[in-house]
Amino acid sequence: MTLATVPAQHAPAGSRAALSARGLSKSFGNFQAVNDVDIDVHHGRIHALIGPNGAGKSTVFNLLTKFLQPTAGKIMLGETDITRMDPAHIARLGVARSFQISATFGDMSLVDNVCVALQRPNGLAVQFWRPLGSLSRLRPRAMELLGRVGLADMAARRAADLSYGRKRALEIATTLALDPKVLLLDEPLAGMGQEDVETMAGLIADVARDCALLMVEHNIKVVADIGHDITVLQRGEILTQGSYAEVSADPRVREAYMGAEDDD
Amino acid sequence: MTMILGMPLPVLTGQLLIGLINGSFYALLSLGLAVIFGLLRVVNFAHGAFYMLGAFTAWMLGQYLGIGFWGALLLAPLIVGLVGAVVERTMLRRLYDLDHLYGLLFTFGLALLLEGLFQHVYGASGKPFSAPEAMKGVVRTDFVTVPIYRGWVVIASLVLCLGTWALIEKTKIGAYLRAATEDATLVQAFGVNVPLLLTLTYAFGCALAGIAGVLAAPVFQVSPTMGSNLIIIIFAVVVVGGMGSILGAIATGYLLGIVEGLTKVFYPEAANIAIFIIMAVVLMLRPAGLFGKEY
Amino acid sequence: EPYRLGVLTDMSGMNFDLSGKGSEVAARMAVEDFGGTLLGEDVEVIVGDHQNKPDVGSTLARRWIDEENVVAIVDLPTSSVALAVQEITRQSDTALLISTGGSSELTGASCSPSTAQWTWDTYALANGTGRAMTLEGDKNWFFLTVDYTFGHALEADTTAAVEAAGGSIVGKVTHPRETSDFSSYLLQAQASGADVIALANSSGDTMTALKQAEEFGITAAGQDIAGMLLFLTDVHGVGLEIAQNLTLTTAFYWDMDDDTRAWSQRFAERMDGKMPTMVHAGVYSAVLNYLKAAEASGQATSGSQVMETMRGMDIDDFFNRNAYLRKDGRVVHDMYLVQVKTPEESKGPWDYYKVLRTIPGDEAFRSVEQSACPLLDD
Amino acid sequence: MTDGSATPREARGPAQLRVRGLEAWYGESQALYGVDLDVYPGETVTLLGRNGVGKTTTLRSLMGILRKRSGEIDFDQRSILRLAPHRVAHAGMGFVPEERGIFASLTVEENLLLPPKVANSGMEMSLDEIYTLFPNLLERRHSPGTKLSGGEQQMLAIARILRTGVSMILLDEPTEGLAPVIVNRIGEMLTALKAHGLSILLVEQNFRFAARNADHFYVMDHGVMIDSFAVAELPAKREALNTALGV
Amino acid sequence: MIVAEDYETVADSRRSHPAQRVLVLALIGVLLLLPLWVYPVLLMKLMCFALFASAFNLLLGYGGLLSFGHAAFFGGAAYVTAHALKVWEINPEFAILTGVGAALGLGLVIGLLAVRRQGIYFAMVTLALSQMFYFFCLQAPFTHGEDGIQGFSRGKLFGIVDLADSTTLYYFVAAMFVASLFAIWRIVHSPFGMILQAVRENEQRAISLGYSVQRYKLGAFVMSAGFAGLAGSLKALLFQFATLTDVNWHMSGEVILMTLLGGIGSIAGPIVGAGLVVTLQNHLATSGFPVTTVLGATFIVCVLLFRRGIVGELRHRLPAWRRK
Ligand SMILES: Nc1ncnc2c1ncn2[C@@H]1O[C@H](COP(=O)(O)OP(=O)(O)OP(=O)(O)O)[C@@H](O)[C@H]1O
Ligand SMILES: Nc1ncnc2c1ncn2[C@@H]1O[C@H](COP(=O)(O)OP(=O)(O)OP(=O)(O)O)[C@@H](O)[C@H]1O
Ligand SMILES: [Mg+2]
Ligand SMILES: [Mg+2]
Repeated sequence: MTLATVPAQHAPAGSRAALSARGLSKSFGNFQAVNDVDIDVHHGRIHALIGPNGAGKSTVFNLLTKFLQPTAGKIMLGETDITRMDPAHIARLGVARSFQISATFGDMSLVDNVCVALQRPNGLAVQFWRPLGSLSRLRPRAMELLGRVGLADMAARRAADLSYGRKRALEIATTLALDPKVLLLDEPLAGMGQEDVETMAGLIADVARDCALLMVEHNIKVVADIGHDITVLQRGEILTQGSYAEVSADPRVREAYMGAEDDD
Repeated sequence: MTMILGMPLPVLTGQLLIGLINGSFYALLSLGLAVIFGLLRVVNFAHGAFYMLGAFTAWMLGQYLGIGFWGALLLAPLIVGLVGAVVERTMLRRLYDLDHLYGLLFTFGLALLLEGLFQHVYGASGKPFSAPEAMKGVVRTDFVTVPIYRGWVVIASLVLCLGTWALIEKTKIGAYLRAATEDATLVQAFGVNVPLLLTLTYAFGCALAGIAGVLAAPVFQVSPTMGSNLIIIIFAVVVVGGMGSILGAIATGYLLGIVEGLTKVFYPEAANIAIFIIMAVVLMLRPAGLFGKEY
Repeated sequence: EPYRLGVLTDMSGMNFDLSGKGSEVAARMAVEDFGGTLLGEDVEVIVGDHQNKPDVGSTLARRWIDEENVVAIVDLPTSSVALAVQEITRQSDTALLISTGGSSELTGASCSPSTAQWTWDTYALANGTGRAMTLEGDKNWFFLTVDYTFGHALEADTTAAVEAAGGSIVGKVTHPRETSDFSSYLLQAQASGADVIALANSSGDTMTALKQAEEFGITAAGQDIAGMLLFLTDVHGVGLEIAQNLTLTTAFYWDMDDDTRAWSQRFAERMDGKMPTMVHAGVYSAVLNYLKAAEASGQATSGSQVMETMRGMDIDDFFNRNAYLRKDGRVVHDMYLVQVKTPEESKGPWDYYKVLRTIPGDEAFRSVEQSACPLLDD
Repeated sequence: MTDGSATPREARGPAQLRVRGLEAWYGESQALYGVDLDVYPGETVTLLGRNGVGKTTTLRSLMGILRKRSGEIDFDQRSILRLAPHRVAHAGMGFVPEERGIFASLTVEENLLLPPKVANSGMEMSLDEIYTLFPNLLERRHSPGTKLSGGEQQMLAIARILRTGVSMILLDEPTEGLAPVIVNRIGEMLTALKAHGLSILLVEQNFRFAARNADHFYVMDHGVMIDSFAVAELPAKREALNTALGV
Repeated sequence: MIVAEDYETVADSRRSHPAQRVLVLALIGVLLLLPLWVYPVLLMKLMCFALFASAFNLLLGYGGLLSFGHAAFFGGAAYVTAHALKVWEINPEFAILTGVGAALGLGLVIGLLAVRRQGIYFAMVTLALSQMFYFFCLQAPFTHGEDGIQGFSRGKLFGIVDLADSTTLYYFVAAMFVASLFAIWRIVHSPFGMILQAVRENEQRAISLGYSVQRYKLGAFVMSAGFAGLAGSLKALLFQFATLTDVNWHMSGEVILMTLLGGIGSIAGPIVGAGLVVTLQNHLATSGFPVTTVLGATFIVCVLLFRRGIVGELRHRLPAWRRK
């Protein structure tokens, strides 16, 4: 099986990263979960963050989106320093994220789930005096997004009734609705069936053309196929960075993460 | 006479001690509330009613069976605990799978029902109840005046609080209970008889309120509304301490008792509000409460 | 259609013991004693529980008046409800016979020509106790005052009476309503060295304070305690052990003479042996006298005319001594300063008071000059 | 439903777990429509199927966590359909849920020690053995359970059951979200458990992992079993599986 | 999440059916004619409480926040309106505006503190803060303690229309009532209402979509406080008094009962519930049953057996009602 491989263009030299962090650190009490991490995510490129469980990948995500407050370090979104902003504000600046444990609006239909995400970018967030009909212009787009993740035929179901894998797909559709400048996906493919993995990976590769994309993923095959830049994290620190070929050749990475990956 | 902050020393130390005594009741009640909340995720609005039930049971035991204070101290909490167990078994447990707020609403109704019933049967002005003969009288020294009975209450409540804390934080039962709070089904799937555990917990929390009621009977008027006046203060104590934190409930109970006692000296008009002001401040600075953790 | 008397009371709340069911019984007794008919029509007693909510009380009162031919509304515990209902009866000119409601406002600035405040008011209790006790020799007073309008009014009235009688105020402390612990306040009161500690608060607070005063051995150490607002049922509630030696003012005590005993026995038979409080006796007396006055005035629809007739009547009975109805609605009658017996002195249940002195009505109640009632102006 | 390898399996004696005609409902909506399933002693059985076909629901029904169901469930020749979940556990069945179910208010070690010993199958591990198997847990043993990373939590969830002495484990997607090294380690662990004689009912999306570890396979679709075959038949089934699962 | 089990999702009611419009118009018609048969004061009282419960439901049913302190806004506004009418002697419309303004202000203060917490914590914090406000009202001289503010005239609306006549007052109250309900309905079924529901469902997710959830919750809280205040002001105008009962926490409990009894999360639920509780209170007043006990028992039965409330149960039982 093969995936539509995106040609790996190199980041234009000297181009500013869409999202970058310097010296990012986070400790929980005495425990140093993330230590002095530098990371750059460029427009049009997929940056994969991999590493053993507990390496601090989700924590880095939470720091970048300010769901956690870094103990040290600086985060820049293009020219803007976002180190001190609150998470909703950062989201409004165009940084969208998904959650490792899926987060959906359980009691709402799938299409409403996506509509909610579409409302703010379309300037329909605080109008308590306008009828709901004003939202109907968002529906075609919402349906389109659901279609992209293969959920169009269940658009009217309650999100809470979905199986685990489909919730993850919904979550991605919702995230895409923000038309983000920077997209952060935490294990987007976890819990998906093999077939869906392929579609979804294709989708991610597709989306990444128009934004900067950082993802955490344990599915090495997908990472190899669509990732441009790879950062390997171990015990909160960067073990190595580079292309998949470079990184996977590193014996430290093989030992810490991939194990004796058999190639059947 | 030594003066501190414009107060004679005996008055000041006296107030501190009295604050501690009130704190004992706060601690005991908020402890029970915290145990029930911590493990069942039910805000037991009926806690004040169970406290009242404890006091009334003590009175009834004396009135109809001639059982004295010490007997009542033993029996009344058992009876209150039993009532709690029945309530849990027959009604409360149907609400566990629902939003926690339904537990609050249910116990609110229960509180109204119990208070209404007692008011209907025994009237509003309450019943007399006195301390055991051996504990009457006052200790007077240069710095304090303490009724003996109250001194005893402080000690009893300390012992109960620490005992409960040890039971929950230091034993396996405690671990089951804490785990069951988060995912009762799973704990049950591990082979623990969770339904029984929950019944016992609710009964235990209610029994704690019952003990507080018996202890309070000689100090406060035994009346149907004695608990409803207290319950909101206890809520504030639990919020300040950090919901579900056993230690937080105990420490904050004593602390607020003392703070309240001091307000009564320096600015009595604000004594009722003091607790709420503290609560507001704590909420602004530490939304999870003094001892609370944010998960 | 029969004439109806509506007993509007508290059947489920904190006034249940002192008024509640007993008020209903007393009203029924009065109607029976009167013969059960008024101006040739039957008289019926109906009862409403206002739940201490003014809106429930006033909605009910309105319905009674408009739809159920209620000619007089009786009892009215809780001053906010009493004031609200008084507005309604003033508009419809219905007789309002207040026995439990004790706010001085009812016959003060808010007075109404169709109202009679029968039994007591806060002024009378405060003033009666303050004056009488000071005359008995308790010169130095310390106040424990509940911190809202009611408590401040009680305190002010008592202070005036104490000072007029030659006493002085040595200190005071205000406490919030529904305080569960009075020990700090009591210690301050004790430290003040006053002769009397006056409890300017009401039922629940008063009882807790009494209980804790006993606990701290305050009375044992020689200070007197005066309750500004206490009913017989309150004393029954705390028990003699705790209430003993407490001094207070009351409009009625069942064990004063043969008349009071005879009526009270009849009452107790219908109330499982509970003796009447002053408001129960007041309800009886108010209803009976109202019926007499209505009969005499030849009509029952205009409350103010019935009251006018009553003003010309002799309204003395076992409850009212030297009584008359004033223009502001105040029924002026003798009050009594009583002391609570010790457990040793008491011969049985409900044997609680010994009468210290009789306070003549004109001395006990607010004078016409002091009243803010506009009806007194003309 | 085909059962190609009936003879060798049944030669092992009576099935340890025997399920016939299991139906289950979430409220009004039916999720299982007559599921048949056998697990023989010491066997590792894998349940395959796309998202939302009812794999998790099957496990929850077996454990008795999902109460609204009908059919036959026999465990060690005893019906457990009517038993409360804690009784099922005492019959010797252990459960590792999909969402892991790590307790936030307990430390890692408390989480480990939480499940009581329910049976004496001789397969229980000591704490030391567990820590040797999962050194990450040793390192973080005093942190609150949910402060572990997703993968660490998964290890903890499995490790927790190993102490209790159950004779059968229901494992719901144990490799979900795990790094390849850890997946390998869990594979080794399953082999070790099997060597101990434990029976395992595994729900898996990771087909490669399942293929390496299982003796027998079931395939589910829309709440029914559509296929059942032994590991030996796997090569022959590849094509069919490809269409059924998109493997 | 505390919602009626068959919660009317925003999407369901997106299109208002023509039949619904006819029904609403018919109901308004009935409202206009009702004083011909029913006692107007009772009707007005019902409307005040129905509005109060609807305001409460705006927060609970659609925002998922259970406030145990709504009496503060209801009673607080009643006090301010009463004071404005009695002491400042301003026109009733301004008195009501001041009352609502006070409720909004109080809502902002209490809301700022309370929205930091969720669920049960939120309930307890609002309870405690409103109790603090109760003590303030008890002690502040302008409320006249136990007596309350009593005996003022209703004044002339815009200086022209005399409200002393209860039929005139009735139409004024009815107009305010219908307008407020429409406003609440509009808020719930608006883009804002949609986000509010999303926040209720999953706060973290809503944040990650760029919504400042605290502001949405605060917004809903303040709006709810404002409508509760309007209900309180109207009640003060109607009865011509404002007393402690309306700021007491029992009132907060009662409004919860009304909403729960009628059905959470629908427009009709709180109205039905309020009607029932008020009627029940009036009826029990002369029945000889102990009121608190009966209310307590009703509460328990509702929570255990009829969580959907009357309206919710009806909808559930009569499938024809909820045409798809
Ligand atoms: N709590 C629930 N309430 C209602 N329906 C549910 C619930 N949980 C699952 N379902 C439905 O039951 C069906 C089976 O779900 P189940 O979770 O068993 O699937 P699964 O095979 O485990 O899928 P996955 O691989 O995605 O975990 C699905 O259609 C799902 O939508
Ligand atoms: N809130 C927290 N408090 C304390 N420790 C934490 C907290 N969140 C994460 N940790 C710890 O920080 C480390 C990194 O966790 P993180 O969730 O970032 O790992 P991860 O790389 O995403 O792992 P996985 O691939 O398993 O999801 C873990 O050891 C975890 O226990
Ligand atoms: Mg992670
Ligand atoms: Mg599953």
